[in-house]
Amino acid sequence: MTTSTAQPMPDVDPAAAREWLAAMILIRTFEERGDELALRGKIPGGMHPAIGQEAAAVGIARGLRGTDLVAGTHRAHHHALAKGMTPSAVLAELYGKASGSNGGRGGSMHLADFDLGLWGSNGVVGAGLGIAMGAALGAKQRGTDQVAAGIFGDGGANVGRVWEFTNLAAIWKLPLIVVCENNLYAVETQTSSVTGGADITRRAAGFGLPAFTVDGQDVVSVHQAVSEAADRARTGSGPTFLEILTYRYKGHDSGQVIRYRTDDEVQRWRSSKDPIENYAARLITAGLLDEAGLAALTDTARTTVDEAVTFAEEAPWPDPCTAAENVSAYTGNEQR
Amino acid sequence: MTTSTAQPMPDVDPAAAREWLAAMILIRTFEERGDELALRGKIPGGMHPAIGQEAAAVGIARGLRGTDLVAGTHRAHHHALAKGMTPSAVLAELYGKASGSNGGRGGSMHLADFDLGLWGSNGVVGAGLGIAMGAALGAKQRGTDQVAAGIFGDGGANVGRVWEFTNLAAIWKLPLIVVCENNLYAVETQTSSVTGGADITRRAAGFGLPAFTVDGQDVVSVHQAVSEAADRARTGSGPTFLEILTYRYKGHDSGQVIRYRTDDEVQRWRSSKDPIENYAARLITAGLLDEAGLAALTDTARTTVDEAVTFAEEAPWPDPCTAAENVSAYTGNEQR
Amino acid sequence: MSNDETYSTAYRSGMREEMERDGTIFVLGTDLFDRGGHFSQVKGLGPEFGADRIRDTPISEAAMVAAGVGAAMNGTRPVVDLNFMDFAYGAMDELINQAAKIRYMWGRPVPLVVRATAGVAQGGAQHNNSLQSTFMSTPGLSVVFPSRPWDVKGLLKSALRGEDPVVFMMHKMLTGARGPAGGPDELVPIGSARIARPGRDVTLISYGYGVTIAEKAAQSVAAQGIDTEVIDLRSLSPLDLNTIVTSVRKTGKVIVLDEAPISAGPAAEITAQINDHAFWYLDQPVGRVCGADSPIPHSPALVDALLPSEAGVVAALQQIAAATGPALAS
Amino acid sequence: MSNDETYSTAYRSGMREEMERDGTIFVLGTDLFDRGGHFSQVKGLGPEFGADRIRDTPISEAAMVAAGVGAAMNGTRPVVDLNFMDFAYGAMDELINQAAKIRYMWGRPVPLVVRATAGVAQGGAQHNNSLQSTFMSTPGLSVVFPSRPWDVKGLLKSALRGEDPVVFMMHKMLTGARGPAGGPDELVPIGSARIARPGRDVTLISYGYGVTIAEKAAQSVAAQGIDTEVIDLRSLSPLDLNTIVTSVRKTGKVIVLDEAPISAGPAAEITAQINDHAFWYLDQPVGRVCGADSPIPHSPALVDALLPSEAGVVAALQQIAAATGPALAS
Ligand SMILES: Cc1ncc(C[n+]2csc(CCOP(=O)(O)OP(=O)(O)O)c2C)c(N)n1
Ligand SMILES: Cc1ncc(C[n+]2csc(CCOP(=O)(O)OP(=O)(O)O)c2C)c(N)n1
Ligand SMILES: [Mg+2]
Ligand SMILES: [Mg+2]
Repeated sequence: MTTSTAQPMPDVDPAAAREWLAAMILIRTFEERGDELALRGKIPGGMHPAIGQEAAAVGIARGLRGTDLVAGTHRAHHHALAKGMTPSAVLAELYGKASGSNGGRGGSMHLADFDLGLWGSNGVVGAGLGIAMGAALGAKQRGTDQVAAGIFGDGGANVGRVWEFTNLAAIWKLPLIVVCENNLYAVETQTSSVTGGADITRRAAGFGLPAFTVDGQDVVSVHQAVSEAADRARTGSGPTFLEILTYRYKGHDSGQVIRYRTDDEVQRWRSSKDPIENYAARLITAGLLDEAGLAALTDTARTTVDEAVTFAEEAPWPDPCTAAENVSAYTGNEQR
Repeated sequence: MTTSTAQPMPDVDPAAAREWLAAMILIRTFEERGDELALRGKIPGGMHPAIGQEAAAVGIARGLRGTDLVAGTHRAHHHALAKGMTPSAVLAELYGKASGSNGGRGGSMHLADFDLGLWGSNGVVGAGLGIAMGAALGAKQRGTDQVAAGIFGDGGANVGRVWEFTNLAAIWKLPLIVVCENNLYAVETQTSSVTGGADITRRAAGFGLPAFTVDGQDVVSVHQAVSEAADRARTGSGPTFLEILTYRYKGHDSGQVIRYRTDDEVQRWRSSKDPIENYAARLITAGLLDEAGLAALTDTARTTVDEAVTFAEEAPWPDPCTAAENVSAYTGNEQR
Repeated sequence: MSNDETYSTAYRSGMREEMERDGTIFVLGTDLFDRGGHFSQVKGLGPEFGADRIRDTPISEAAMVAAGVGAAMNGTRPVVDLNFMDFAYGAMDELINQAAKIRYMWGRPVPLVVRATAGVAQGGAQHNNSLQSTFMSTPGLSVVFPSRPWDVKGLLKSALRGEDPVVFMMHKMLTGARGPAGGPDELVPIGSARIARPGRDVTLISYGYGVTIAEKAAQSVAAQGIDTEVIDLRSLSPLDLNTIVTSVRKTGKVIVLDEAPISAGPAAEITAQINDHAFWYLDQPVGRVCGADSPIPHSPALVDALLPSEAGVVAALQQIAAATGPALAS
Repeated sequence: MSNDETYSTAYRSGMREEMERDGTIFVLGTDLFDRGGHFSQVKGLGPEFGADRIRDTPISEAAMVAAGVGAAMNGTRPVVDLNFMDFAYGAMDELINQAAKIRYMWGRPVPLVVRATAGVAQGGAQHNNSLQSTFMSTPGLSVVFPSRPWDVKGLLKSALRGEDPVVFMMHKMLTGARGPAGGPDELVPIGSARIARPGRDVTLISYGYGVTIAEKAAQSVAAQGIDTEVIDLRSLSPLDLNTIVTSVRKTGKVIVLDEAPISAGPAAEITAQINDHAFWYLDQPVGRVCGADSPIPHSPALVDALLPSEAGVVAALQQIAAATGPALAS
């Protein structure tokens, strides 16, 4: 499961291979800045940083087509950025500004852009999978070749509804990828200690769909697993379950005091399995990138995020008069 | 999995062996009469007959101690009678009479007698397992050696909460037996067609507890599997999953028109796997019973059920003035 | 229009017409394809439209509603049929935290219908909940609860042509009730009440099976010279305040008839709205004739004691019609 | 008694005392043992009482509540801590179809406490539901929603010594609010309101964080000669009608302040009860100052626009205090 920097690059278009790295670097740069801003009180309600989990998001998004969709979790920014939402749109949303992706109505846990195929991050553990499953059903009913990926965390593996959703996808052969982004912890609970059998992939297999465990620190592995699953889905062979093993470097949310794992454990992941460092090294080894190219990606990411901060800071607040609008077309107009 | 009448009797106390038969015969006699009464409109709301499933109920109840508890499903009478509720108490309850087991407040799907360890049949698919799981937790907290059995149907295997309950029991090593009484159908849905993987035992195993499939038409097999599971539970080894394969001869509820399975299928079960006929033959072969003894059991059952009908018919109605009483001690007294 | 439908066949005929009109409509739930659902609500539509459009599901209420939510967001019009509304307790996050909030958060309409039979009848405590109280308190959900075939069909059509989630509640006691139903394009707007019986003396407001009781009670007091206006709300959310307030301003006397447990249910909201919008027109306090704050027992002898009865409504009408000021004992 | 607790530490100290008193009490939920819950509500109790009595669970709300129901029926007193009340949507069958009905159906008490932090604050649409409306409409559930440390502790003790399920709601905005709390045997009965501030002119009824707003608004209009009586309900179910009605009969003017979406929530029931029991004493219609019928957005700029504010309550108090008859425009 560990990725060696010496691993050869598979047959990926070089430009695409570099773009994956750029996307991961952008996510990390964004999340580090966001975390900082959250600690400075700039993000009402705070946020759940995904630093360390960049390969999962990018591998998923790039393994799908642009018309395919993803529905995710409360740990949301890496998915949103990977699916193409701009740092400005995300950050302004986190600030609660009118120019945010959802006009300030959503917030960190509720980012959506249907044009990009981002079908919402979700504040309820497991619920994103439900939406993706339903979307897959819609795609099937309409006869499109769209594929949906529903993401939940390891903590979500103990939400019963997750298995209802999975079962329905299995028996109806829906074009769904059921993704468990396993970062080992749910808030401060070690998931293996509350998960009977302690093997989420095996649990999933009991619901009658192909189920695989994937190295989530290797964007190439994630990309490949997702591409294969998407192919199966697109050709009518139904859903696939993927458990993507990853790790979050920071606490559950910005500022969380961590007592439930050792610094040592974090260091081990950071130093040997970092998805960005390892992948960059691999691209360099393969001659697809040089140090200058890497520095340029880092610089671009920093500039983009700087611009996003300026954008979010300067963006206008939403108009309070609109606060109760657009709840339902049935109820929008009566005066009380 | 099929039971041959030639199978030898294991080492069971002869009186007990005969009592199991008596209990199964009583259940069948009761259910046949109940079904008839339901069709005549005597049972408000009707009932779900368990004819064919007698061995499951008796095997479960006799594999447990009297102080152990069972929480069941909407198909309820066989569990209630096996746990020792009298036909009179059940039938009067079905009629909605004051002398029913629950004063007419429960009805066919809500039979409970805590002194007998009958912790309620339940109108919500899967919910009985939840109560049993909680009761097992209560037993563990108090340090008693009580074991709880929670029963759900094959249809319940697709209710997500069932797996939440099972998981919690597994990680906490609760003294619980998770019982799936698989009679192949949920109302008129063939369960295998809506159950991903079509193997409930394998699905259960994914939640990290020992999981077995049992011939539910053989009371001896059920008894043995339950006894072993109860031993495990009582000695702190945690829960066991049992899938008890059985069959209901009648429709889902009294009077249901059956178009979803062939008469042939029913006949095959009836003629080769009947839990009462096969077991009676086995007792006779083993010299533990003769034809006269069998006839006597049948007569006794008929008399008991006759008496129950008389009792239910003559029992008083509950006092309407009490209808809103005993909702909660907090809210009982205010006048509105 | 058809002159003789039942409450249940009107639903089916509305569904059939809409499914023919719009190929994106489909229904999902348990035991629908062959049996047509536990109340025959889609009987025959399975063979007619095929297993993709009348989809049998496992017993997985959360997954059914989630499937409906996602599919509704993705260009189709799903109808999730729960058979009994009580089973929605297994899908509350999907209904309340997802379906009801998605338009607001993300600007994406969720044209989802969740149908189930509801109301109090036989079946015991767990099959006779009054979930309308909860749904009515949920911003983003509309709730309809028709009382007759015409409105079943017309409201279904509106729901299937609207953009937002509608909880479609049908009363058990009305399943076989007969009456006319409209044609393919006769819609009943969501949020519109109707005057079931015009009158000048007392306004009697109800919905669902309550309308049946209300009409009988109104009839019965008419002989005594009490002219009762019966309002059939048809929709609980949004409430048709106009119809309510206009009637109350005319009569000055109101009884709200509601079988749901009295606390924080529809009758409370209606009473509060009348307080807000017609207080100065009231000659008497609004009377609430409601279900008791109690689970529903199995025994018919007990059930009846908990529910509003025709006799109870008659008494309430007589009392309020005769009243001219505060009663001596309050 | 202790003179300086917070809302959150008062809960913890009540819990600690009760757990020492009664060995059958235990708490279950996510992230409790070490972290002490997402609001530090049981911080420190894990190491003190051990992992069997402060039980960490997986994210399985249905299983948590089911575990609580069954354990409560089996001789123990579980406290299910959901952290956020919104997650109860994953356990509604367990709460409403099981916990709330078992005493009624089977005569078996279910001494279960389901605690969670609730109320509107930051966190977006899915973490800011007002489930009190639903629970209040559920026969068999009691609902408490304290506004200060004293009542948190006293109500917790009552709940842990009672026999029936209690939904224990604590407001996010009050987590760090300070005040005195009672000693080991100072109980606050469930179903008892308190007069937070006596007054003669207007009755202002609220609960939870609303009481903080109410007290400030009352203070602010006092300078203008409006003497406001503030009632802190403390329990939403059962409602303390006596305290409400006594006050309304005295003042003749009422404002109900409630952040829950207005439709079919606590304010509706309170208004209806006042209609039932004090109509003839009312000089003006009951005023409802409530949350809008809307999900809660993320942006603070929008949230504030949906909720009752101190200024809004002040305006309502001024208006009702000055009013002497029907307004010209209704
Ligand atoms: C149904 C539900 N229960 C509880 C929560 C509170 N909560 C938010 S995130 C979280 C942990 C989720 O862990 P996991 O699924 O592993 O995702 P991760 O945070 O590791 O990305 C919890 C318990 C929730 N949002 N939804
Ligand atoms: C949560 C829930 N959904 C739906 C129903 C309606 N219902 C009652 S029994 C039943 C079928 C149950 O099948 P199974 O679990 O196999 O039990 P069996 O009837 O075969 O004993 C259904 C769907 C219910 N009672 N509860
Ligand atoms: Mg995790
Ligand atoms: Mg079955």
